[in-house]
Amino acid sequence: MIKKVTAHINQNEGLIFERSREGKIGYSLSALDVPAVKLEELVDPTLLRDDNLAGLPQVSEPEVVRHFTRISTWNYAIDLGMYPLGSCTMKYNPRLNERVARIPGFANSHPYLPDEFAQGNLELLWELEQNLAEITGMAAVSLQPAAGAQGEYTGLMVIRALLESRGDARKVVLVPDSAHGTNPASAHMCGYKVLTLKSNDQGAVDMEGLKKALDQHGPDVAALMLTNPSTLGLFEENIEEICRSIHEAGGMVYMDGANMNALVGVTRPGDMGVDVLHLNLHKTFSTPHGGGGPGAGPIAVVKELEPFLPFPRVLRNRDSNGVAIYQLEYNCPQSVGRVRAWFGNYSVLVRALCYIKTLGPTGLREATETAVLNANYIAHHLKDVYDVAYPNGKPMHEVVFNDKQQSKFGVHTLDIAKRLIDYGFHPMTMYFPLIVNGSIMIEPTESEDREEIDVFIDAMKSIAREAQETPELVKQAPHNTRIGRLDEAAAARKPVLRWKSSSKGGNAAGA
Amino acid sequence: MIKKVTAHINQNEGLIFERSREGKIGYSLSALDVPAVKLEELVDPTLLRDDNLAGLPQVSEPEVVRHFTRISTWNYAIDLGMYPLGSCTMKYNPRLNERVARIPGFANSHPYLPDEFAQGNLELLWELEQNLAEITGMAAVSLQPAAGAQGEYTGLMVIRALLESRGDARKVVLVPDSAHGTNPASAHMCGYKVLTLKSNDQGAVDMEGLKKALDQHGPDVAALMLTNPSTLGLFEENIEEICRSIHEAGGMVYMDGANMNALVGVTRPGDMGVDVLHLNLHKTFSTPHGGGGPGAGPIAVVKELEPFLPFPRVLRNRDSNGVAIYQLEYNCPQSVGRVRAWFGNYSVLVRALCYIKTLGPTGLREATETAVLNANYIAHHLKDVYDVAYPNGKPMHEVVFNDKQQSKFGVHTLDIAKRLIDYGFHPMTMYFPLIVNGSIMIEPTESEDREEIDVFIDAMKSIAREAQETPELVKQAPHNTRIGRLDEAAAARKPVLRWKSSSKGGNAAGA
Amino acid sequence: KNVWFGVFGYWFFLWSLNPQSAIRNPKITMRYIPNSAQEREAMLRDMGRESIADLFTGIPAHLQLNQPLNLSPAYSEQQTLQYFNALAERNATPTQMSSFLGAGAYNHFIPTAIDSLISRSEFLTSYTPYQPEISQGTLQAIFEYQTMICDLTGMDVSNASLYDGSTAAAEAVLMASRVNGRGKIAIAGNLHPEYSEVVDTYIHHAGIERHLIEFDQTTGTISPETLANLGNDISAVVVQSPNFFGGIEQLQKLADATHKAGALLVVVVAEAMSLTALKAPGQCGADIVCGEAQSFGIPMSFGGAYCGFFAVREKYQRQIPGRLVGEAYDGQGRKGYVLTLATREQHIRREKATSNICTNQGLYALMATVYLSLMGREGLKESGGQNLQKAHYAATQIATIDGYHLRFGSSFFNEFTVSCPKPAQEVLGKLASRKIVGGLALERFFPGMKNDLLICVTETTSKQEIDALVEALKAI
Amino acid sequence: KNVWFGVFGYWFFLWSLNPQSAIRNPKITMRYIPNSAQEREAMLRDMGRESIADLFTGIPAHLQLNQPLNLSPAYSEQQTLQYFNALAERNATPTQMSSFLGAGAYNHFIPTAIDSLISRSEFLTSYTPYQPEISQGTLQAIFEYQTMICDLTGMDVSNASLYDGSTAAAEAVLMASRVNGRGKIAIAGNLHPEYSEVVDTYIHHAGIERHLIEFDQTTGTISPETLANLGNDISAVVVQSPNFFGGIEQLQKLADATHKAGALLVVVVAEAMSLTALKAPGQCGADIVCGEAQSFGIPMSFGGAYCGFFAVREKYQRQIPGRLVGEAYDGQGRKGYVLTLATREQHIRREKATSNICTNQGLYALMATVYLSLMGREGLKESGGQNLQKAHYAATQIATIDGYHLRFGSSFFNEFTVSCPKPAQEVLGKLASRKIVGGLALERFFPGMKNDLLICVTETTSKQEIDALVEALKAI
Ligand SMILES: Cc1ncc(COP(=O)(O)O)c(C=O)c1O
Ligand SMILES: Cc1ncc(COP(=O)(O)O)c(C=O)c1O
Repeated sequence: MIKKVTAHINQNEGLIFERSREGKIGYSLSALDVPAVKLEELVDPTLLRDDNLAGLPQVSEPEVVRHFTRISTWNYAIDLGMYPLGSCTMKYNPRLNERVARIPGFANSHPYLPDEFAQGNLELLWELEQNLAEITGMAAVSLQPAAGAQGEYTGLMVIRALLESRGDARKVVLVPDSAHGTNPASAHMCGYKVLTLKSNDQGAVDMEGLKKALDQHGPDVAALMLTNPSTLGLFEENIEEICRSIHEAGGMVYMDGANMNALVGVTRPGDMGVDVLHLNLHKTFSTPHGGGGPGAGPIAVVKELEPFLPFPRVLRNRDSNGVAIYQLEYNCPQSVGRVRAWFGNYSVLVRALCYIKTLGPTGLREATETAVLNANYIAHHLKDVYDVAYPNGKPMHEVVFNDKQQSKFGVHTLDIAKRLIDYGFHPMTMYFPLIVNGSIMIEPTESEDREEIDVFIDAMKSIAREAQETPELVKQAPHNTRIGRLDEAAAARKPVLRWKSSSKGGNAAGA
Repeated sequence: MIKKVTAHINQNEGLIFERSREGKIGYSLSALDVPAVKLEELVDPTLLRDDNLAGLPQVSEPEVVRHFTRISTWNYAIDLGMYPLGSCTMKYNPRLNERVARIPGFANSHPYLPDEFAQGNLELLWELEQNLAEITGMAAVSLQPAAGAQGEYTGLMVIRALLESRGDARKVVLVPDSAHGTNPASAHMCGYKVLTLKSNDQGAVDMEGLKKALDQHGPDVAALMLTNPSTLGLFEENIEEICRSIHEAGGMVYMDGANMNALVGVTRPGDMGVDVLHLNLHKTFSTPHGGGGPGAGPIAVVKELEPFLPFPRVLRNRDSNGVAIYQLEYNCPQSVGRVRAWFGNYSVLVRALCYIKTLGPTGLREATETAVLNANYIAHHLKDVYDVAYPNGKPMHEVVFNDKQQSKFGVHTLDIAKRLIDYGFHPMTMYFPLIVNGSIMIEPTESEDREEIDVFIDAMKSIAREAQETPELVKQAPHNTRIGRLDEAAAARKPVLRWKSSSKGGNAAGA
Repeated sequence: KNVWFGVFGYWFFLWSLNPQSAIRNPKITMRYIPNSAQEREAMLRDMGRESIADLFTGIPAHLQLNQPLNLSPAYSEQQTLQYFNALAERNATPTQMSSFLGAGAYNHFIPTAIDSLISRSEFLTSYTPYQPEISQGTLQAIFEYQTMICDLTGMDVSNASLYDGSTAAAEAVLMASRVNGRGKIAIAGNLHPEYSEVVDTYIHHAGIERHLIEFDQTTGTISPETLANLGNDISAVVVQSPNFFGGIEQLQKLADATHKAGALLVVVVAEAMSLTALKAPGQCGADIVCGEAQSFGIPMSFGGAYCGFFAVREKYQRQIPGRLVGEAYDGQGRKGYVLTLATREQHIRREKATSNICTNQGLYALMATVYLSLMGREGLKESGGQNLQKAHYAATQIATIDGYHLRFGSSFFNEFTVSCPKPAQEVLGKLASRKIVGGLALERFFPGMKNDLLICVTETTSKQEIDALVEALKAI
Repeated sequence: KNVWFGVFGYWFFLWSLNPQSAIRNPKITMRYIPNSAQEREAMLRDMGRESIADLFTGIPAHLQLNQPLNLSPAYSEQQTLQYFNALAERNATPTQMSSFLGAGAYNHFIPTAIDSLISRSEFLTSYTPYQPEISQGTLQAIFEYQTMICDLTGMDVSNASLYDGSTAAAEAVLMASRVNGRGKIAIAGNLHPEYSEVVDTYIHHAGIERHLIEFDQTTGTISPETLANLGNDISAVVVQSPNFFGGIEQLQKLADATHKAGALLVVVVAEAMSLTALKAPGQCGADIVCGEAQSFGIPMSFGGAYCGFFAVREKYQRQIPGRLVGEAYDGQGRKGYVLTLATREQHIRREKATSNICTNQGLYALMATVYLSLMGREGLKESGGQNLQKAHYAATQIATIDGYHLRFGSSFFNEFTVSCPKPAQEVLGKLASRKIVGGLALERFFPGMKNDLLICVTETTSKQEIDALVEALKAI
């Protein structure tokens, strides 16, 4: 039985453009206080816009508020319920972080303020770097990367720069077949040839395969990109040996830190032999996902790699009274360069530091432990109903099942995911990692209470029963949403990617 | 056809108490920084609490956020759609007002700050008083009353104080039968006998009846309480004559200003002969209704009544440089006294001034004109489908119908109201004023766009059709909400007014 | 931030206000009004009307304004923010001057999540929940509020809020008189003076007479003996605990004496935080417990809006003023909440209603509910304990200063009265120049207490601030 | 507010941090973690596990930390606010010092309603909309965003956002090379230097070579003649308009010259507000238009998070990096929106993806969408016009000062370059002591431009501020 949701009226709403009417306004600017001059007299008229901005809507403020409020109610959100999205660490986004990020001294500060007028910002950056270095056990941090993928890209460039500085122009990056798609994509952007490593029957790095790859390509292997815990939620037990063999082959170890929520406060990549890793602050450090960003993907590196980090770096000096003075250093001759303008997604960085300060060392560990506990609890209660992908593994912050049992009745992972919606949950991550057929990847995070988790377990069990008894019910799901499964294939065939005044509104009146 | 809403999943949620578990916390206070001493050593132990606050819940912050976010989604709101609530003026609540009310200099200021440290607050109060005096055409304003009803009560006391100061202890207040319930209730609290005036066949004050009442009770009539426009949305065309006759009889005219949204910038009660009126800032001046308050009900009075206003008053003086200095005056010997602690619902007053400053004289009039236009537009389009209560009247900001046509099919106002919910609207005001049988009172305000109004008109027409064709459909409404009509009679018979740990949760799992 | 700096910013702002900002394209609508001038024309045409003026013919022409209101022209959004920021800069807040003011408005810590939740459109912009099918969010929250107030006060039934603590006290007096038909009320002399003034206002026209109960000059509290000879015309005894001087009253003894005279005991609580540490008045025999819930997550905001609470014994539930939410079931047996016992209210009872109150403090009751949920049992105990301990630390320190001593001997929660060696007003003036708002000089309400200062210390007051106050008192 | 005052407040705060705050009842859980210690014990028992440590046996014991991380102990909520407020006080904001900084980050007015809307849980705390049935809010908003970006740039297809303007420029370069397989890129010398640096980083390992297009020393713009002899190995010409010096480029002519060489024209727009007044690059022949949308309602926030936009001609839609939202229909024919053309992306294409970008700037694209909706056609025109007029007023006034003149002769929008009679850095230092941040000294990026100052004036800059700057320049 569905316990978690009930159907209720929900407002329709067209596109904002469909509300547009001549003469409506939603803004108010102060009147021009300098002498008004026609623009044509100030600027070469051929350079001026002549389409009257016809495509932009004309709407009033109450309508804009209503428009976005209404459409917001079509979304699921963390504040509405659990997001069992494996690999995504959808944890609670503290309101305190939001408030702090909006403090005018942060939000209204210009990135080109002279250092002496931005001491607060610079100290904040410095402090966050120190904190992340301690958490990861690494020597230095760059906060510049805007998200995990850019962190990967930057990290690989840093490795490449070190190797090149040694005159060692290696060309290959090893990527396990279980890796996230951004790993090979980033390696490729960094000019590397990607060599896929097959996982062993435990879903871990196959030590034989690794050895073989190194035997074959050793001198050309720049790096191994490893996710730890792996995308199966399993700790790489051989991590030290892996690092050792890569190092022996003259390569570096890049760790995808997307799963750091399993490790913070318990163990540190720096202690394992990892050379570079990125963190997803929008996962582990609770900054809101915002329907797709912004995130932040700082990288942490060992001492040897520090000179190659993106510039500028933040330095702390002391004046003659011993007072700390923070300073941006642009003179970084070995740096890989900039990967974006200015210093990173600053407003996200502020939130992350706020989170760290709020939890402190004890709270950070408590979060990790609880995240792992919750995942194990789910694994324990679902293991008889869904096949665990790698049943001998010790799940950490997430657990991966497959749809083998359900497939017998023609019900696949996608169907289970969609049926979860009817049960009031966001679907789990599906079909990732690619090495698991019909992967069902569940990460509860520490933000869920046992009751919500129990309801989730019941829902999953109930769906398993339905798969057997009423498979069509599952295959047609969701049934209780304002819109059903959309034909994505048709959408991709003839993409309509923008509104045109001739087209009809969506999600709107008459839907 | 229902165009405005679609059914969609909506989260269930129990009572906050049902989430309570030992050891959960949702707060964080700084550690005690003075030497810790047992409370029993500081305070007579028999005075200390000994129940461990057992009734209060123990929950974490994410759960509190999720709890209130979920239950919020069960509410209708202005930001989701039109509220055709006659007499309630549910207009758009500007976000700017909210921001301004939260400025720390306002929100964190203590009411006993010495005047010199509260000049901003005092000037704000003074400025709002001046603005409201200008808008109403009155001489002086008190911002103290917390809502309309308290404004009525205060206004009547002011009248009574004036009369008593003349040695004229009158005992009767005339209240039209169309008045809001708070009018007689306030008069009663002020120690007056309420004499109900029957309205004439136009819904207006019956001049004959008034004359008769004055002939009979004249010397004992302290005041007439008049709503203008009346609760039928009609301007009292005889307002001047009414005021004159009351004045001639030695009484005063109190105007219920709940309907000022029909008048602001167009006409002023002070120019009509009114002696006192209250304003509902949470109606006319856009402060949010908040699911039932807070409001603010300032009163505006003629010069003669000023000495009787509640104390303290805000005064403006000038220092030797001509700089304005604001000051609280407590020495008001003729004052009726205080009607509440401090100076009124200050945070609401801030919002109201923000609204006035934002609209300015032109915007205020534009709002009034548009509100009246929108109501007339609805009246025009529905007049053939629903019977207008007083068809000869000229509706201003609201229009009142009755359910006579629909009653023929057994469908009554309540049913129409509930059916509107299925159509995605909040119901209109019903069964008020009492003089209209099955009253259907509709006030769109200026905040609605034509399209929303047209959808509303269509919905009302459609319901009228349904009343005829499928009356049961209407009588069983609403059909699309997470909960149906509740048995209010049973609820009142055996009231359950609080949760007890033995009772089962509501709106919860299993609903 | 300097308060006086603000003045200049402010004048600068006034000077910068450009009157031209009111000049706007007449075809362009105010941004809060969706229907544009063109749309309005079209609507008029559709209705067969000529002009907007046509719609106003119900108002006699000579009563219609023929010029705009004499108000400042519309401010742009930026100007509006500048204007209000400039005003706000001219107030002192606790981050600028450390403050020891209490006396009915308390600077407690307010968790950030509260504002974010109560700002949700669905709470902020919804109407009074008369339509339960689309108002269950507000209704359930009020039901939770009522439950928490009952638990905190130790009473059976709480209403959905009243305007503030002072009007709650006044309503209690009116209710008591309704209940037992008696015409006299006994009011403690250490009731918050503004509450006392409001009660006076409310009873004035209700034909209720006031009898003052003097407080004991050594303890500052009401001695049970003063109630020994209460007449049987006394409808209720109204006491505040902690009282205005901060002292905790012997409620049980006062209740016993009151009940002996057949009167009701009304306990007023101006500092709701005290309920987290002190015995619930309901446990001490109170018949009505009412007061101010501002301490529960509501900003001080210069005295309002706040949230009056009001709780009674079950037998009085149909006499309670204001709204009540109760459980109800729909046709399918699903539980929900509704406004109930409406027959007490003015909509139906008109002049016979239990009160004239209509709009109450809904959103602020929600604030309190969120606050109490976040703080929870542990947080409230910790907060109450900290208030009590810090206040006692401060009191002890101040009492060691030459010439200063505690005015009264009674137990207190987070406020206490100090006698200074010179007029309290003078002391405050000197503290102000050291950026300390030292408390409230009591002379203003109690002319005999020229040298007495009411000092409040909460969990937000740091030891450093207390120590700085002590140092300052020593130095001046 | 004095920036230096903040320093003391800050040290005071550090001093006041009480290390004891980390001491907490071990049975009491961190407030963000719902499952209490007791509940966790119960869950362990339920699973037949002994302790939490049991769950971590997958991690070799010697790799596990046996002591807490060396970080400051948990701050209370109040301490956290004090800590960050103290930091923030040490930054200068435009309300404290009037600022003429632009150069890629602009101080435009941000309507209040934006933050209130994007703060709704349903937007803020939702995931990337991979599940369209419960993500239509985000999807429709992105579809609206894409439409607005297309309209503003004059292009056919916009993606759902990239990290920022600089990475958008870099992605454009990579895309151009994918499209035509050419290995050289021509980059305008007046491209934002930081964008230029980012492009350099991105092309370094992509095997793309960089060719610099010098700007004209008198106009500051790219003269179309410099493109006359473009080699046919040039994949794309990248120009910025308005360029880094504020000058507007002759895009149509640059497009013609570029296309003649068979290359693509990439137009970078670092000041998106310019699109509201200047001819759309798409109308001038651009093939890719990309840049920074920060000007549309996004706070400056020390350089991020911002919102990179990216728009192309329809024929390139399958080459675009990043996410795209398109229309789709369900089985009942109801229209909705989905993420589409995902086969370009790394989830599916892995190393062959059009980019590695995954998480983008969703919420900030929403901010821009709300901004553009509120401002609308009229507001954007008015804002664009005001920027242009005020900047010209300022430029004219400054040019009248002895020794100061406009460095370049080209048309400009809201930024312009001034040559000072002494080193710009020195001028800025003097202005700073008058509480004016006078702009950006260009020497830092263009060593030859020692005396040149880049000045930005927006609709938020008041005439008084401009006049004060002029007076200050005269005086120093
Ligand atoms: C394992 C893993 N690696 C990398 C990424 C990419 O991170 P981002 O989306 O922040 O670019 C993700 C994000 O989903 C991930 O799950
Ligand atoms: C006509 C009229 N008068 C008085 C009132 C009472 O105002 P309040 O609810 O602010 O006390 C109302 C409120 O609904 C009303 O509509």
